[in-house]
Amino acid sequence: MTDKGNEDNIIRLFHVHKRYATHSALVDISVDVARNELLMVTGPSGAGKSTLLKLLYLGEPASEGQILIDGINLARISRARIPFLRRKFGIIFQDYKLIPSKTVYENIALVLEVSGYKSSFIQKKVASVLRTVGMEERQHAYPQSLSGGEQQRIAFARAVVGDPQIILADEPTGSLDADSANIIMNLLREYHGRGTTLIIATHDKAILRKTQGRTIYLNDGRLENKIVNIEKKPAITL
Amino acid sequence: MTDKGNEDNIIRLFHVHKRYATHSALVDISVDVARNELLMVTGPSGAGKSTLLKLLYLGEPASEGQILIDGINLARISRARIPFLRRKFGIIFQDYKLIPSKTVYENIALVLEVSGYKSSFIQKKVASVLRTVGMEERQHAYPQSLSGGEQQRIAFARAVVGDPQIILADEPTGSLDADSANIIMNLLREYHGRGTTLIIATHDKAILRKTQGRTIYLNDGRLENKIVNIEKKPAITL
Amino acid sequence: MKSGIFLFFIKRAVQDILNNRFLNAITIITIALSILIVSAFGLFFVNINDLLDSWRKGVRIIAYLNNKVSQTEILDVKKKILQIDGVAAAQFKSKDEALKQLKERMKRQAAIFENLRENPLPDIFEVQLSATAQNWEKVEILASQIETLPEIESVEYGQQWIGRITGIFNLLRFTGSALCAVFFMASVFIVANTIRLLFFSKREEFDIMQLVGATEGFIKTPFYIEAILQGIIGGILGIIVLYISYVVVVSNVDQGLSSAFIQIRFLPIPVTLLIIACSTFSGWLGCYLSFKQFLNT
Amino acid sequence: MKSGIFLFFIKRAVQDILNNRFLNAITIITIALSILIVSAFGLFFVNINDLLDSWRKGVRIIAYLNNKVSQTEILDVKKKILQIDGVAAAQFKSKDEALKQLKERMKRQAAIFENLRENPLPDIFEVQLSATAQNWEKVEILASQIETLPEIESVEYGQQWIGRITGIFNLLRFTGSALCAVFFMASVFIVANTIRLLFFSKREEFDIMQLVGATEGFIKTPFYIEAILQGIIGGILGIIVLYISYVVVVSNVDQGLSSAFIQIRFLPIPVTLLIIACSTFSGWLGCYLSFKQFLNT
Ligand SMILES: Nc1ncnc2c1ncn2[C@@H]1O[C@H](COP(=O)(O)OP(=O)(O)OP(=O)(O)O)[C@@H](O)[C@H]1O
Ligand SMILES: Nc1ncnc2c1ncn2[C@@H]1O[C@H](COP(=O)(O)OP(=O)(O)OP(=O)(O)O)[C@@H](O)[C@H]1O
Ligand SMILES: [Mg+2]
Ligand SMILES: [Mg+2]
Repeated sequence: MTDKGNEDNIIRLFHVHKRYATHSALVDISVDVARNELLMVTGPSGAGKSTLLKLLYLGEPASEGQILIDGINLARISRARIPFLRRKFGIIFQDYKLIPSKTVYENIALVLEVSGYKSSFIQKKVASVLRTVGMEERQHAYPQSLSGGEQQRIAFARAVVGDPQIILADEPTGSLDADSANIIMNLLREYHGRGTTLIIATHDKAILRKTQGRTIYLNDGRLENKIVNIEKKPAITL
Repeated sequence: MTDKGNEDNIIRLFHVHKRYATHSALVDISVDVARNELLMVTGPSGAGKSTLLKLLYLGEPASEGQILIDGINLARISRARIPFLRRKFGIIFQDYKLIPSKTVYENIALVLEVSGYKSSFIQKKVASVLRTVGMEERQHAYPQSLSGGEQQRIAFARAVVGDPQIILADEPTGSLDADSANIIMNLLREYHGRGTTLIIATHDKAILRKTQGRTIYLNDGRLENKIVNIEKKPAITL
Repeated sequence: MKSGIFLFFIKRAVQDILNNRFLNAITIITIALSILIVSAFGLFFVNINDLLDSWRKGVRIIAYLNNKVSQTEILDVKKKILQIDGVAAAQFKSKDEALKQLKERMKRQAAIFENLRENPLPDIFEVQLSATAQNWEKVEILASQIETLPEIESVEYGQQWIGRITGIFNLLRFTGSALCAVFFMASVFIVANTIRLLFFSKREEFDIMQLVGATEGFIKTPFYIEAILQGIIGGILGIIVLYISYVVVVSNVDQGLSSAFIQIRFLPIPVTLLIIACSTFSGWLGCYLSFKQFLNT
Repeated sequence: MKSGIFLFFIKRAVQDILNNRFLNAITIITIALSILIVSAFGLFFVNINDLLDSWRKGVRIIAYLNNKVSQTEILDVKKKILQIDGVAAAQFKSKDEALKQLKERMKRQAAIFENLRENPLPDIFEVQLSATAQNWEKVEILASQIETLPEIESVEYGQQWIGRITGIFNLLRFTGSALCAVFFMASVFIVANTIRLLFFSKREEFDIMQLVGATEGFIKTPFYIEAILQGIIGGILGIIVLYISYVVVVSNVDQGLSSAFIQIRFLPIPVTLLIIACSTFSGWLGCYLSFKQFLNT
């Protein structure tokens, strides 16, 4: 499956455009993400951060350009392969996307059931991930009865429970207080340490400052790579 | 309607409890909010901030204790009066609560239609509030096609379009980058300057630091009033 | 002012139908189908009824006059018969006429009549019954009433035939009406349930509207209008489809039925209107039940 | 392994039904109602058919033998008649028997027969027709075939009566079958539409499951099971309600119908099973259409 020449780049975008009926959300984006890289995507509201992530897991098709995930060209992937592509990813959606008719436990277990794991394994795994986000007592609650931050922690738990190759985290701490946010960010860094490729879309300055890794800056759908790096590097050394 | 003795307290809570089937979300909360006060509510994830706001607009009934809004006892209000109570409030919900089948324009106009304003007035008013949040070009878009931050700005626009007496803002800048957040916060302060009572639930340290006003700290459903004030006051003077 | 608000509500209802075209199309089709079922059965039942009626019209009582009644007394007898409640008409037939008819009817056995020296048949009255009297019990009572007249020797009526027909009549009427009622109720519930399923996807919208200060009337009115519109549109569609099928069926069947004595007719206008009214009511009911369930904050 | 997965899917389906009790109850009730409509009409139609059949059984051809046929030839004639295609039975009736019966039938005109010197009636055969031959055209052909036999003087059959009955038969059969078809299709669509409305509220769930890597099979299977379960449960419920109504109606009607010659029967088991199968199919169809629409990512 892996393309030899680019073995170290798990994600490659070549001149990717994303156009909606009324306007462009992404214009000519070319980015490579190395295996086990930690990439941060930032930019103002509506810049295209979420859209960029969406293209990677085929939440939407790109309008133009090529996207390679682990050597697979997304433009040419067969419909039947899409679920398997998506299992490479663990995604924290900006709006959580928890299934309202399933309990917290069921929402998280779903990811493992989908891949056909044994139920005894699923039980252990879900319990452990719920413990790490401090939500084990609420496992039988439905998402609507959780606070915003609790939902976000469940979204995190679901994203990581399958030990994915790539974690896409869209504003993963937007609803969390500083302490909870730190816990989540530390967990993400831990996964990164274990070899997971990590892409975090955020505009939280604190996270950008505190997290080691490359940052790309989107503005109005365009990549403004260099400017950000200059702006940020000193922030880290502060 | 106004209770003479407490004319200056538009919101009063006496020993309010909120219990859900499995646990308590609020325990023995007593707070008064003066007319035109700016009150900030903070606390960790799941502390009960959103629940506290919910009780004020009767999104849920309190389990125990008394709540007075502008002299009206919420425990005794007749069903028919509830809509009129709610029109006193402009609410930015943590999860936005935009109607998915209505466009941005329709979502905002709804607040004015509900109160029976003329359609020419509604048009002007909605256009102007859309302009202040920088979303006038997207007025015919549906909420799902907006970015997280854009949705939050629409939620803000809807909350303020009716010039409410009280604005309840639940994490009003959680999905916004620093610049947009500043714009929103400045707009909120402007409304405050014009006499609106403002309650902001947030765990964003930057906002807490930059915003003048009383802050109450919730933890596990309990008020820990003094501790916060001590912790915060110096932060403002920094 | 008031009419302005109402116009606004109608606008919102129509807009909502247009915004949710798929769901509304499915709802309207479902309504149309259940109305089609009810009205098709109604049509069937009405025509079966016509058929039975046309048969029942044939039921008559034959009253045989005794020999002593003279030509002049006949008008008196007729008057007496006509005075009996339930008698619609009475037609005199002389013994000669009767014999002629009998000969005709029994062509094959005509030999029997060749050796007759005199006409052994009596004069008769053929008594037709009014519509209300056309059931078995009534016919029996009438017959015995006629028989008590001194000028009448005896009466005859197709006892067994009437018994049969009456039994079948009753059965058909009973089960037909029962079916109509069942179909009707089923349709009302199908329509109402469909509207409930449709509005289930609106819960969130209802909730949000309540939270921004909408009164119940403000929320409900457009949805009532929507549900009622769907009921009307679905009902009319159902009736139109039925009418088209009716025209097609009738034009194909009537040739093969040229020998038959019945004419297939469409549902009478009042019934049609009643059906559409019921469809509308069902829409309203579905809306009512939905709100009863969803708006309890 | 495979059966384990399937069990898991069934568990998920049942759980989903329980989680969405209200929606599923409404769906199942709607399905039950439309199945009730179809099967109630089916029951009605089956019994009307029985009734018509029992009348039609009465159609027979009377063959009058000519005077020259001797007592010994009669068996030959019977054989010849029975050889004709479409004849089910032939019963000889001597002229004396015929006269006796005639006298009985015409009690009122009995005076006619008192003056007879000899029996003017012919011997006859009453010919019964096989089921397939019981329509007007066939009866005419058969009658003329019988008439060509040298021993037969003439034949008689209730021409007008058969004509009438045949026309009505055809009409009833035609419209009844058409109605059955319409009701059936309407029910399939109502069930399918109901399932579609039900699954419309699941769009979000489908989407999310796709996003976390569920294959289409994984998503669809439990919902197919759910839809099929609903179809089965709704179908069985509909049939049960019909059966209960049937028992109630029959026990009430049969007294008033003691004089009638027909027995109301329930739908035959195979038809019942077919109806439930169709209900199941409709559930499947609704699910299929839903997925066709919602899963196009
Ligand atoms: N389905 C869609 N149809 C039309 N426009 C869309 C759609 N999805 C996104 N957009 C637009 O594309 C632009 C980029 O959206 P995106 O969600 O990627 O922004 P973002 O960088 O994630 O912003 P935020 O920080 O507010 O979440 C926005 O202007 C948004 O309105
Ligand atoms: N409908 C409900 N049923 C049961 N528990 C609920 C319900 N709504 C809220 N809770 C619980 O009440 C507690 C307080 O919730 P609340 O939403 O007020 O927290 P919060 O302070 O707003 O947190 P966050 O910062 O994460 O939004 C949480 O533990 C939450 O799970
Ligand atoms: Mg985003
Ligand atoms: Mg909250």
